[in-house]
Amino acid sequence: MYSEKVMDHFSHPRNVGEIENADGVGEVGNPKCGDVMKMYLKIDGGNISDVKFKTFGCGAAVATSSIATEMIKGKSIEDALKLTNRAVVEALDGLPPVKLHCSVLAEQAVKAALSDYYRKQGVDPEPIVGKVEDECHACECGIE
Amino acid sequence: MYSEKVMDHFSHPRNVGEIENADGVGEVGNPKCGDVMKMYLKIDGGNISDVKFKTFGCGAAVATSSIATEMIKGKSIEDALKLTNRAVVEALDGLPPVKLHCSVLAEQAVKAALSDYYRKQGVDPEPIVGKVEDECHACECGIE
Amino acid sequence: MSKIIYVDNAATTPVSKTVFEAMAPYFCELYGNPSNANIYDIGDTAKKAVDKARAQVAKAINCSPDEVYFTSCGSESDNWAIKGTARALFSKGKKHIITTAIEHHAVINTVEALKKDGFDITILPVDSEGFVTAQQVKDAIRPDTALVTVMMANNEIGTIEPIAEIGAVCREAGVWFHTDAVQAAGAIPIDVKAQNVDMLSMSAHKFNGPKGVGALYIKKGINPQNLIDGGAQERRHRAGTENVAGIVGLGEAIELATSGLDEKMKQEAALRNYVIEHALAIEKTQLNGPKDMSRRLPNNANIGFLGAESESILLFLDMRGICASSGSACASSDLDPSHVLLAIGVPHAVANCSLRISFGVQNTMDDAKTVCEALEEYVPEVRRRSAIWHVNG
Amino acid sequence: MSKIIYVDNAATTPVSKTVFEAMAPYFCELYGNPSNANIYDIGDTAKKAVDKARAQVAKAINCSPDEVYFTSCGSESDNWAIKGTARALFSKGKKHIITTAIEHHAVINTVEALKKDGFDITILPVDSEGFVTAQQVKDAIRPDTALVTVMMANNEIGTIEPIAEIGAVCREAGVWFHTDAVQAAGAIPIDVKAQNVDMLSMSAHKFNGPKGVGALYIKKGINPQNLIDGGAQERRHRAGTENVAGIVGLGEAIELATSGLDEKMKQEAALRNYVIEHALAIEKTQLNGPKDMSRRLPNNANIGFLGAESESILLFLDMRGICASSGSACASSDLDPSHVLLAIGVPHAVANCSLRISFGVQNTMDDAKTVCEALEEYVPEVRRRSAIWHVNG
Ligand SMILES: Cc1ncc(COP(=O)(O)O)c(C=O)c1O
Ligand SMILES: Cc1ncc(COP(=O)(O)O)c(C=O)c1O
Repeated sequence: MYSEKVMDHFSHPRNVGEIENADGVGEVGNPKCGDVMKMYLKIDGGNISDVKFKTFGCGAAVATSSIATEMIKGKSIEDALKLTNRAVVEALDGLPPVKLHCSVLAEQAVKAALSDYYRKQGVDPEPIVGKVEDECHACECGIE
Repeated sequence: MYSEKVMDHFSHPRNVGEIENADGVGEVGNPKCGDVMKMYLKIDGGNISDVKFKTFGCGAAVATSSIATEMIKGKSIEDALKLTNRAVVEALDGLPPVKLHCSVLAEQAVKAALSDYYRKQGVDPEPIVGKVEDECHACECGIE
Repeated sequence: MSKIIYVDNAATTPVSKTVFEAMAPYFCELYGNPSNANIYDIGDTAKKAVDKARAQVAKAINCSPDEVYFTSCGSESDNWAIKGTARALFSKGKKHIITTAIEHHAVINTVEALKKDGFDITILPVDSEGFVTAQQVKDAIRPDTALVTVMMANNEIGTIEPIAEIGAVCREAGVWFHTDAVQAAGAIPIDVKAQNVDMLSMSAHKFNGPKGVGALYIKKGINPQNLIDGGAQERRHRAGTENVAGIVGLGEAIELATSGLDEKMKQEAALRNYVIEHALAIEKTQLNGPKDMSRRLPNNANIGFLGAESESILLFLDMRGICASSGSACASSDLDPSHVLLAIGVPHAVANCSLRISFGVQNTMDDAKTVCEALEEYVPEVRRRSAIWHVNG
Repeated sequence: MSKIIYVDNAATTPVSKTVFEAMAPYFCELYGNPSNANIYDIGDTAKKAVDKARAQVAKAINCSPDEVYFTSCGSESDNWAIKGTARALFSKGKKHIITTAIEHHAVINTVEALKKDGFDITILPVDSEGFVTAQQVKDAIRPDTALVTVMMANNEIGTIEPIAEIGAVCREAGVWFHTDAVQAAGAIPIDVKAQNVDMLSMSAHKFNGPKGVGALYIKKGINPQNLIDGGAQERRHRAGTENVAGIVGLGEAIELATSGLDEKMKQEAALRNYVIEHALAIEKTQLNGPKDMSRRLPNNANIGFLGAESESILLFLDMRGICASSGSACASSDLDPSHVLLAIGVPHAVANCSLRISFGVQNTMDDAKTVCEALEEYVPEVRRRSAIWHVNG
């Protein structure tokens, strides 16, 4: 069963919504797998001034996206890029083993949004952000 | 479980013992199979004036021998020869299926004793008594 | 937490008080081993209790008591029937097994295991409501067919298969016919004679009996190999000291369920119909499984809420004390979507948005109303945060 | 009937009050399906209960919890270990199985079934007290040996086999080693690591737990095929909705039995020794099984009363409320004499005169005394009417 922290973020997710004219938008996952995360970033002077998300998925998917937005909001891009799925899991006081892939997805969602931001700036994101697994290879659903 | 009648004959068997200088003695069964019945007859003028038995065996074996002695005591040899295993079972208000062979053994014990009587008289018992299965072929123990 | 509203009766059911009271003495007091029945009293008491339960099962499905074998669960019954048949008939050159695409894992994974051992498996497709037909079975039967196994009723979408017709086809072809009636037993009428069934699996915990005890009906003359060899229990066909308390529970539970079956079915159908009607009133929502309610388990509703992932809905329901599920319980350590929903053509994304509500004797119309109120509240909330709601909605 | 004196604990045992109380809530209240643990609370409660029991078993035999699999009985555990190994290793050309002449039917009949499927079986003879040696096992192992299965303790004559030594021989040869510890678990100390065991069977009802639940320890890296395929329960190795109450009962019972094991063993040994001493004081009476009490189950006495058929003695004992038996319970629908007694060289006629008295935690020295008084009274009575007493006597 989920930790209280997970249930808190699931029942009261922070930063749900969309940002119109966002500076970066990332979407990872796949409705086939049962998890889709979409993340919207507003970036001012290298800082993440606003972030919103929408997630189709299980409790863990919602909670990991929610806490990830909290963890990067107001931070510099550099700090946001340091967000690891492990940090997400820790911040939520743990996840059941079968749900660990959700934290990977949250990390990837942030990175996908930042990649989009760089692309919009005309910068190749890969050297900075790395490769983003936007097709949910992290999950074990076996569907491609 | 056994009927009350069986338990009565088991706990208070009638006619237990031996008859010295019996007119006919029959033994059937086999300690390997777990059942040996020995029957002693005293015969006066074609009637069974006394009968005793000793049985090594289960509750049903003891009860069938006991009731068989009751059923033939005081009867003519002819009547005793009519004793069937079915009559023994009925007189005991039934036996568990796995124990039916004990009633066969009781019938055979009476016949074996009568055969012995005839043999002692110099008469071939087979035409009168029939074949006696003194080796417990009736049981299903599978040991020969 | 406030009162629990348990509407996951297809997963398992509470043991009814009457059943528990019947079982209770067999733990600490009447603990005899039924195999010692000829020797002492408490053994005899245990044996009589097992005999009674056997008669109760026989009456419930219209067979003879000596055609009933107790097992440890529905899965064991399925494995025994299927592997036992396969191994019994293999030497006669029969190595083909026919089943359907919507069987429970206890059947699917068992035929899959046999496939590895060299058996040929035909998996019949089902229509958009989960039905197979007797004709499909007839067309699939081959000279080397050992077994046809088709479930009586589906655990996820409630489809009631045409068992009597399929059974008739099998009997005509001389092929053994097994049906997994784990969801059907205690839920709808069963008559193995009229339905031409050779082997039938059931599991006590699906009809308010205890977990860990099941039964397999095996028609006289049908001889699957033993799955569990050993002592002389169950007329030498299923070894192991009898689970006396469990067997007593199964017997009482099946008698309770089937003696009041009409009543039970009417009550459950009323709740099911209420939930289906109200859930479908929510926008972009679909019913999975049969639309014809007479061909659907009286207790089963399975509904897809597009754009609202099912676990999220379930978590909200749980906060209100409502226990439901997204499909088969024993698959829920899996993350894969339901093979049953995929088999009837439900897209992955909708399969991931589907809930199963399954009622039991203990449920009331108030429960159904609370469930619907909760769905009306939470489905929009889950969609509000959903990344794909705008896509579909 | 007056008070019952139950001294047939090798057949089955009463569920202890503590164990029953631990189980009871899992029938009507905490009835959740452990597979729904992530979805709602009562599912989670059920899962935690199963996890706790797994840890209790692991602690009792010194393994890791994820090496413990719950089953429905000792027979299922034996069948799984043996058939599962046979089928897993067959394709690797391993088709030889080694066992002993005094195994329980759950092992004997299982290897016999495999024999029909083309496996080679070596049945090791035992000495006059029922012992096999590691050397015998070593000599019997061949390149194609798939499995050695030797029981930890015998259910009829209490022989405790040299499991650690046999295990060492198997490990050296790279052969999987299973032990049927159904009589040993909860009766004597077990340490699967120290004893070099790869698979171990136990059954709750032998140590004051409920009937219908057992466990199989499978060492990590040992991979027998599944016996019961289906859902994802037991980490995909044993399908079927978990018998939660039963599993809770097994866990509590093994913890209770092993936490006070020294005490329990001392108490039972005192009663056993008393009965053996007094029974042997009756003329023409013999002890079957080990004379060295340290190599004999603390609760087991098996005595042959020459000329006095055992069922007759048992019936008299039953009239006094004493429940004992003549051997293995699950064979008692058979009329055959015990294969164990025959294997140690007891003649048929004496085997038919042998009684097993097996004590449990609930027995007292008063019980042992009553049993002996009854034997002193009834053995002569049975002999008085015996057709073969004069022969032997
Ligand atoms: C040594 C031994 N193995 C296996 C079994 C079978 O156990 P169960 O009856 O729980 O299947 C028993 C007892 O019946 C036994 O004593
Ligand atoms: C249709 C069907 N078959 C088989 C099973 C397996 O039953 P059990 O869990 O008792 O093994 C279930 C339920 O789990 C089921 O719904």
